[in-house]
Amino acid sequence: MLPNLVLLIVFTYRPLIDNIRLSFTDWNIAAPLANYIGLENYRAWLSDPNSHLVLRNTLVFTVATVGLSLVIGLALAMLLDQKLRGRNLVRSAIFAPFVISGAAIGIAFQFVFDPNFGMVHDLLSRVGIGTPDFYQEPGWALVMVTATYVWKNIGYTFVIYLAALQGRRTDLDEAAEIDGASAWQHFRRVLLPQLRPTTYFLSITVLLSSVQVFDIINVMTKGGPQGYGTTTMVYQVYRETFVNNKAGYGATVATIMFLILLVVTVVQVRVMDRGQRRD
Amino acid sequence: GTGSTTSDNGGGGTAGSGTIDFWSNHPGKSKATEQKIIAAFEKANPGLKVKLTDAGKNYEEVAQKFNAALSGGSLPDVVVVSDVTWFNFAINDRLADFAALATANKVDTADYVEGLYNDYQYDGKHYAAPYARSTVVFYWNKDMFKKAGLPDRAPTSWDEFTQWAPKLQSAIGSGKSPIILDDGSNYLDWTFQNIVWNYGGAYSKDWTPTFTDPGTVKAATLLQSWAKNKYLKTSADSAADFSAGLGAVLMESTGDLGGFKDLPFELGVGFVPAPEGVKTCPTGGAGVAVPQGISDARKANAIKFIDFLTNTANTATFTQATGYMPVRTSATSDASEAAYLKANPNYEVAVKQLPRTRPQDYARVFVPGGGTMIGEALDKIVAGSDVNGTLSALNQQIQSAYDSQLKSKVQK
Amino acid sequence: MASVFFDKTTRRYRGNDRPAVDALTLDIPDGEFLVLVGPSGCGKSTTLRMLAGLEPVNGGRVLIDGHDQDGVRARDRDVAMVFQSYALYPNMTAEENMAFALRNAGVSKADAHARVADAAKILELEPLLDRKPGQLSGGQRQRVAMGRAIVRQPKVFCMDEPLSNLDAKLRVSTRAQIAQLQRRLGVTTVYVTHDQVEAMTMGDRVAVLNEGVLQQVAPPQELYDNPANTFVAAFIGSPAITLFDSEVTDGRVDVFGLAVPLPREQAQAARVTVGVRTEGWHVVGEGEDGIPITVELVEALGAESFVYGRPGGDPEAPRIAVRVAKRASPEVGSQVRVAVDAQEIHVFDAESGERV
Amino acid sequence: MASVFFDKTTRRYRGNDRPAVDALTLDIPDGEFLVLVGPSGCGKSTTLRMLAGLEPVNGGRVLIDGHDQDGVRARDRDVAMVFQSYALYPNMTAEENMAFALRNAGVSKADAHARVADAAKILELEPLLDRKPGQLSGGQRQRVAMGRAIVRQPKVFCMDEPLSNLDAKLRVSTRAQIAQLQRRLGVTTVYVTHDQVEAMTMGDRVAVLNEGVLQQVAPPQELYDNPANTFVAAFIGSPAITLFDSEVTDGRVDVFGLAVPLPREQAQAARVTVGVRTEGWHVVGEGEDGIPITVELVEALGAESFVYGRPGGDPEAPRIAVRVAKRASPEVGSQVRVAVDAQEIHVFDAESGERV
Amino acid sequence: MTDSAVQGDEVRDTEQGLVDDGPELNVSTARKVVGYAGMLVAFLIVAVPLYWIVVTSFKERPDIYTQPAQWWPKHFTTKNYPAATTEIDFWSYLRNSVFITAVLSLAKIILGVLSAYALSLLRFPGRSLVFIVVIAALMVPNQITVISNYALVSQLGWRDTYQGIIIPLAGVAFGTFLMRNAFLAVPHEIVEAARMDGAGPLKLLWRVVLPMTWPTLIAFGLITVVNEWNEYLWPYLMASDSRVGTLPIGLTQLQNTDGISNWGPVMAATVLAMLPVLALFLVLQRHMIKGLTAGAVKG
Ligand SMILES: Nc1ncnc2c1ncn2[C@@H]1O[C@H](COP(=O)(O)OP(=O)(O)OP(=O)(O)O)[C@@H](O)[C@H]1O
Ligand SMILES: Nc1ncnc2c1ncn2[C@@H]1O[C@H](COP(=O)(O)OP(=O)(O)OP(=O)(O)O)[C@@H](O)[C@H]1O
Ligand SMILES: [Mg+2]
Ligand SMILES: [Mg+2]
Repeated sequence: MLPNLVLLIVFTYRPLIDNIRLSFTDWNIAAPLANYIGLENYRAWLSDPNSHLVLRNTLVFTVATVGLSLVIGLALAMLLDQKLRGRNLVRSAIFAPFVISGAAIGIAFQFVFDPNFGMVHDLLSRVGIGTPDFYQEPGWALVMVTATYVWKNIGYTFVIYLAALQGRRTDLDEAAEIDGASAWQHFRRVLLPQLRPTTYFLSITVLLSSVQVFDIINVMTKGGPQGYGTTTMVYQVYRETFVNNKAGYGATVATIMFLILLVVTVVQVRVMDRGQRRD
Repeated sequence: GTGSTTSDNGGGGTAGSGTIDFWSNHPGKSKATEQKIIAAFEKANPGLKVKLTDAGKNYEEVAQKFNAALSGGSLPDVVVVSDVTWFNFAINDRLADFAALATANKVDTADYVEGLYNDYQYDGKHYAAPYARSTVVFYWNKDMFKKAGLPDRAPTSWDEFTQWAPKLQSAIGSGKSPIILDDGSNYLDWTFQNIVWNYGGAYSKDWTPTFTDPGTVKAATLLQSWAKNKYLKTSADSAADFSAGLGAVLMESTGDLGGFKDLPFELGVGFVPAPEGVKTCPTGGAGVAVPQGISDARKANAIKFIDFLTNTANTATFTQATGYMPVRTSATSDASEAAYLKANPNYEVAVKQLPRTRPQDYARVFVPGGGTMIGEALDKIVAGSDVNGTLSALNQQIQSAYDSQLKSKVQK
Repeated sequence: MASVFFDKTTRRYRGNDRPAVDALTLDIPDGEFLVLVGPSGCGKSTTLRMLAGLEPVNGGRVLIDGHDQDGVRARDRDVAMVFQSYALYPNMTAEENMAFALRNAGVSKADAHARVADAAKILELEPLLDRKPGQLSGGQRQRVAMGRAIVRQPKVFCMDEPLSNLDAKLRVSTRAQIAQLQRRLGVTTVYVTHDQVEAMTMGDRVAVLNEGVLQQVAPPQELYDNPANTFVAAFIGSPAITLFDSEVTDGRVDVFGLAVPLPREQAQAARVTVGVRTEGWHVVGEGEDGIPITVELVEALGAESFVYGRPGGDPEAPRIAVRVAKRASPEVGSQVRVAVDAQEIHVFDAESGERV
Repeated sequence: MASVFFDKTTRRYRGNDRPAVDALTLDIPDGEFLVLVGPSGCGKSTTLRMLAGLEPVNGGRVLIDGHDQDGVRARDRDVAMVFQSYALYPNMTAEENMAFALRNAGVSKADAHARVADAAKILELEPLLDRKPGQLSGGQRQRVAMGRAIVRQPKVFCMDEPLSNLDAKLRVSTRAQIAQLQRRLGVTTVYVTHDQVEAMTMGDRVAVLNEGVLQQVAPPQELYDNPANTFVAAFIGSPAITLFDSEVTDGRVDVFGLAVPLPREQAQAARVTVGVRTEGWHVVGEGEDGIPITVELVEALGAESFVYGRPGGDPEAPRIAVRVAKRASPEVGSQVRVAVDAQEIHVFDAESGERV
Repeated sequence: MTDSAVQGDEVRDTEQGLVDDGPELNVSTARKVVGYAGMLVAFLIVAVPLYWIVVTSFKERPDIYTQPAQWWPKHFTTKNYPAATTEIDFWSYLRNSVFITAVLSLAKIILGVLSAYALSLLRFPGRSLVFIVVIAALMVPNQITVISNYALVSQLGWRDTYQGIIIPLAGVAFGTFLMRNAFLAVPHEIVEAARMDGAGPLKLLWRVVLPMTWPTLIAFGLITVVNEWNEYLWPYLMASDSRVGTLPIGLTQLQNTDGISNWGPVMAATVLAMLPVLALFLVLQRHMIKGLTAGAVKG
């Protein structure tokens, strides 16, 4: 415990605090010195119309990825929890995209979604549906990035759910069976409550990691189209800090993001721990 | 002021350790070439060693790593900087004055191609030497031009192209575009400069943004009308689309030439339109710079290495391996280079275009985030937003970015 | 509502050579209350689980109402079960646990509530309906498990030691309630227990299993009076019957020196195993014919006592358990003389253990 | 090895107003075998858990060997426990489950193996030592849980209904073995059970709890013979004692028309609750004084039977349970006449329920 | 032999080779059909893009950019693979990746399990605060930590060293959180039983709690390995070249041109980088055994 805490404090919290301090400055990433400018960065962020766009992107992207990842991940885990022939192969296939680095997936999916040579285009045109230009229309670009993210990370929710399913109490399944529960009731009233801690865990971790998605966006859209089409907060942090050199401002965005996440997560943890506490 | 995260000393690599740390992203997959040149350098300078550091997969990553080093790590001796990244380092006094160093170390800079060398000039100082440089060229699909009954050459002006566009369109059919350009997230802001300059416009004049100047507006309006008429398609990977035959014209970097092999059609390469011989060709790519924070002894070694890296012979080697522009005038007369150019006439076009190159506008390369903002606005214009409104908003954005981040520094 | 028929049903667990249930053939008519007993691990739970559809059948068949249940899911068999391990839903309150099956069957909320309330009254669970299993004591959990089954009106009840964790008083009342309920509803019931009183009083018939093999099925009193073999004789009745081998001479069997006449039909065998239950002995006075016994242990149960001792104090001899009245218990170490009741003698084949 | 003292110990669970255990004061001398009984949910398990250090104490103290155990961890109390819910380690075989504590205590592998083998013999677990809990039957699991405790030589044994899932035969033998083991080792033992026979035979003393409150602690026979109040009277003994209210006139109490003399000291009270156990009644012939009873139910347990009925068939009257000999059971619906044994009458204050 | 019996035993045997699998409910044929159909759909959705990646790695360059797309390479070639392994110092990068991933994963698993243990089964003041501190660490994007950590690590002179890459990454928030959840789900009574049996903290963890949370531990291990294997930003800042650089850094060099990307070798390298971890998954997922708490407690 202690070494872990020390590591986290030194390599995560120390930089975080540093970052908060810098959010009150006009630090240019390359500059040796920074000036204290008070809340100026915060004011700037709040009044920048792009911030609202970024916030909205982040929200849409996060909600969509969390929702889809949980639902699909659970469905797959339940499917492959059954004794079906060939499930090992399919399990591995589902896990495979998670194994590939985000950058590589981004590259591959640039291809998949390429409006001219891509697989999606190929499939759609076979059915006779026109392909939207995923790279030039902000809405579709967000759809593309979301789909890519979910596709890549489904292996994560899948594996965690699978582990939870494997560790569950089988006698309750029997009881539900005896009680004549329909598949849906069985799922809703018996299985899902047992998976509740897992679901909360996943909703928190998927949320935190999808908020921080960087690779895929950087490779596929660079935050575009039209400037902020797929820019999320973390991407904005990166862009302000390393592209626009406004490290102080980037630090501000990072701090705001941290605070939002902190609030969201503390609420989530509260709810979750209530469900888990033993009386 | 607070700034304890950042440190001013050069960190680790102590003076005269004899090892020159060269941070490169090996532009154009040049790692092997760089190693070859380094080996030759070490042979020629027995006391010196060069360490080639993988500093990233692109210029942004090199800048990121260099930034990290600036805030407390050990600095390199030589670092690759791109047309947009160098300025921020320079203005924050992180790069040594290359010209002064050259003079002090008796290195001749006169042989650098003037346009390319002057790209790194600001306020009377030079901050880098050109290294892996590219320019924009005009590519066309000869088969399509033939089909449309057009002359087998690049247009001399964009007006001329606009006249050709409907013919091209009807010849190649819908679903394909007369012209393909990058999109705003992928360097449209770079290539579009050519069109702007064609109409006498510019992104900026020195530090004053000029997006609302008539010439600029005209170019933007033209862009929008192309898009409306479906003459234009912007793409995240325009080169790939073009090479697959999805468009008749492409305006892109010379760097793509190397990739255009085995095309299913005949490729035309020409100068970008430049009415009355005005210099309208934007340059790009990267140079090599020396950090300010290292000792003089290290700087001396660094400049020695840069001189070697970009000498006539090595320029020839490098350009032939990668497809970048020769950065020295003498290189074109180098025997192997001459032979190479002869064998690759398309490539020669790019070299011949060099005298028509023009340094990029400050608004794109010097204003932090300028390129992104411009790209964003151009995306919107292509998508149909009001041209004047978008441009004047952009004008303001650039102005305020300049005011808040640069003004105080450039006027010191 | 349904008859149950086990037709040479066999269940083999992996990693276990001996079948847990071995070719069980058992016909349970509609509405019968069948009690299933046997030593721990003899296959009782397995039998119930096969009937409920929770355990695959490795051989033979299980029929409900004449229909082979192969491939029929537990859910579709309409069997209610009290699990030996309770298997309560930890996230639901006691009430929700009990109402779950009803709600699944489409019973309205109000009806379900009423039926749960009835069951809760029987099981004395009323103040606990809002608690979750984690907040209940062991016996309370067991009662919820019981309630979950009895609120239903299924084709078959399977109850696996449903009262084992209840105190005697509650057990007596619940026992009576269950029996009454079962008779009222007429639901075929298979009831596993290891409680002698339950076995003797609740069922229409009792089935005795040993190591997966059915030993005897009979009404309780008959089982007690005419056990089919020494296993059943020893298993039913507590304290257990005293068994010992003996010769038959002249139609009389030798009980530790006492010659006791046998009924004609049993008198043919040569060597037999003799069984005498606790109530088959009686203490006799000095003058009467009796076996002297050295008292080793006296168990005073309040209403009555059991005296254990060996004939003549011989440590090799089998231990005899004698039931005596409350106040009649002798001292440990003292000598008593006991006689045997000729009618109370059970005779088994010495080789096979089968009743003669 | 240790005395145990509960000193006004109280435990209150969250969300439950009434304390589960309420100011329990109980002194258990070193080496005693104390049996703890009470209705389901009365706080027995909670008492054990407080002693073991698994449950915090909300009031009072728990002392082992005179040392306040407040703040002493379960691990350091050297108490062995059989959990009502077994709590076996699912990943370990039966043998590993049993040996776990020994190995933790630094007992050598060979020694641990030998001790486990001993316990396995007592519990008839020998062929099952390699199985994991999931592969065992309910009773087998319970035996493993039992084995896990008895292999240890702790200061105190806590056993929570350790034999509830065993069949009668195995239970009798295990019971005897445990009692013997406990006496041999002299380990102070607190034993929870709801089995009357266990309660009566195993313990040195029996403590009766009701709703968290201690009712009486006494040696078993005394508890049976002199219950401190109606609760204890009704709780101990199965079938339960018959209790009814009555007037005392002239030192005699009215038992359904029969006037029965009371001992002098009890004859003072005016209105009392009278209790008569099953064996306090006896069936009398036509000529004798007796209460006519209409038989409602006959429970034939093999060795004996219980006859239930109400005086004069009056449905308002309390139901009387009468113990009769094996062959003497009357028909349901018939009339029998019973008399009461004057010595067998228990008299309690009608208000407080306390023994007079 | 009846059908249900077949399902109950034989399938189980061949599929898993497990002894501990609990009894299986009867599964109707209809349900099985639905199951297989679902499996097929899932497989296709996941596998088709994967197939695309793989098949692209076998295409010659011009065939990659064609319309309509080629589902099977017109000119099948394996030359992208040697290209991927020789254009960069593939084997050195691989060696570094394996070493760093192994050390880091091991460290993280140990630290994570111990921390989770402390946070779930030990009582100490400030426990929930520590828990929040651990989770909150998940919210800090590494873009903001790298600069500061870079400064610290290079002052220690750890640039271009394994420890420079490993130590700053070794703090584990995710695993602590995950394993804490799993530990909390272990039936209460079993932990109590172990305490009564005199098991010390380590014994309790190692012999009792971990074996019961095995599937989750495996999932944790897999995810950690994957994350460390793909970790890019930090190793990239720390490493100058293939001496300590990891595979993702090496792979980027396949694509850095100013012009057109040559996808073939990139995809080939991606496939190569994916294979070791996928193999690990195949091995480990078999140990996710069902019903580990079977028979433990009543209730
Ligand atoms: N975690 C809990 N929260 C609230 N109430 C509880 C909790 N655990 C037990 N109780 C209540 O405390 C009382 C005593 O419980 P305890 O387990 O000690 O009973 P018991 O005497 O062992 O009963 P049984 O014979 O049924 O096992 C019961 O009424 C029970 O409902
Ligand atoms: N999953 C399993 N794998 C292997 N053997 C098992 C399994 N389940 C039960 N058994 C064995 O099968 C036999 C019968 O088990 P079953 O549960 O039917 O016994 P039971 O009669 O209910 O016993 P109890 O009275 O102890 O509950 C036992 O010997 C048991 O050990
Ligand atoms: Mg059982
Ligand atoms: Mg209890």
